[in-house]
Amino acid sequence: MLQLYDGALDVPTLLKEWHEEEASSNYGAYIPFVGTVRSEDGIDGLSFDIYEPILNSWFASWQKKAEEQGAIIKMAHSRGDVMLHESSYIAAVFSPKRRVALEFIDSFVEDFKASAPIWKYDLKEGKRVYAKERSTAIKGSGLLA
Amino acid sequence: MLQLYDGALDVPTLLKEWHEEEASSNYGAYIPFVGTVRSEDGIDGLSFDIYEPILNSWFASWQKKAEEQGAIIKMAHSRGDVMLHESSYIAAVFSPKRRVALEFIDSFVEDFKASAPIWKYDLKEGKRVYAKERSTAIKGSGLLA
Amino acid sequence: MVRVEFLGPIQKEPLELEINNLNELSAVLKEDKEVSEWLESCAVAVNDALVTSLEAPLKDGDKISLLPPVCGG
Amino acid sequence: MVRVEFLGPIQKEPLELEINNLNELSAVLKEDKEVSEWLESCAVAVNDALVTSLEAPLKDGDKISLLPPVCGG
Repeated sequence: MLQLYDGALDVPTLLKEWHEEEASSNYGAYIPFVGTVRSEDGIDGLSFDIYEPILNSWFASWQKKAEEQGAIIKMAHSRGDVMLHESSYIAAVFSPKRRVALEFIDSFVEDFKASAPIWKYDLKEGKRVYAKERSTAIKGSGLLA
Repeated sequence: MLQLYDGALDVPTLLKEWHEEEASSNYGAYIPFVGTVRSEDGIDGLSFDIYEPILNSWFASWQKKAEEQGAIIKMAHSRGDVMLHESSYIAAVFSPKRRVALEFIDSFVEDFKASAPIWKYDLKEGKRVYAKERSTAIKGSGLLA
Repeated sequence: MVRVEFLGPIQKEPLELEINNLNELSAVLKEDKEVSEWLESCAVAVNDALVTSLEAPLKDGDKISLLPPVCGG
Repeated sequence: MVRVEFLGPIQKEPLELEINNLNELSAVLKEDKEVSEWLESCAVAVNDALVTSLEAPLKDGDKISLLPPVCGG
């Protein structure tokens, strides 16, 4: 399940809803990853653009991988502005097995960072500045160069 | 912070309280691990004994490791009986950095399984049966043999 | 006619082009000063599927997207 | 006099013993049918700190704990 929200995520509510949704699914391990906007470099917050069609297919491919291991994933992300100490990202895995869950959340979050079609901007002095230095070219980039 | 409870953990409340406690601590990543009792082998639930003095010193050594990496850990565990689909264990790491958090939760949970002085029993037909086959001898065991 | 969209931080309106494959698109965009500097770091999708070859033929109505470096989370 | 406690699933009341080191404890417990089978898989703590040597001297009032295999979570 992939949920997109305008602005910051309601972390306690999402963690609770996801836990309740799977309360009787007989998963032994539930690992959410919560990403929160840190105060650094004098930013006031972050802002996000998302390209949904490709995000959806990227997420569907990970859902399939999870299913093959008897696990499921859920994810929520913010669109637009998210201010300091607010959260913009939650990913979670549910699995019967501890090892599967620990390894899955790691590889899912890392591939999310490298591949999900989301663009990040620093909010600074009223401007929206593309976070170029922290961004990663998607695998296969440069095809047209 | 280490919290012990009689019976099942209130997962949403703990996840929420921990999130709120660190809401302005400027951590970028929050990763809880939630362990839930699975239905298998016809058990009705699990039951736990804890030896607190050694659990406290084991936890303190991990708090120190976390601190050295700019991270913190929190943990909650049940004493006594926890029934099917209830949760008995939550561990969480907060860290400025994603990689630190992902690696820390993995090594913390694995060492917890191998070293924390907690004993697990299956609840089956009204009896409390030591989960011998799933238990791990603490490193250095056999000294007196 | 295909439509070319520029995602995220690339500040450019979509183009409508008469081209038959991505090689032709590459030639067009290399001449475009607003876009040429992005080409090295952009991935390419045709009809919302990422592609890894310039050779696949394009057909009328196809949508091509340029995806600059990403940073979700 | 030291006190020896048996934790978790070892169903045995604490012992009070006059011993000077863990070697002597080992000798006593190997003769105890309730406990001897556990020794191979038990870790040992003196005053709540895990120990890895039999040689450390014991003093009056010390607490020794036997910890069988664990499984938290």
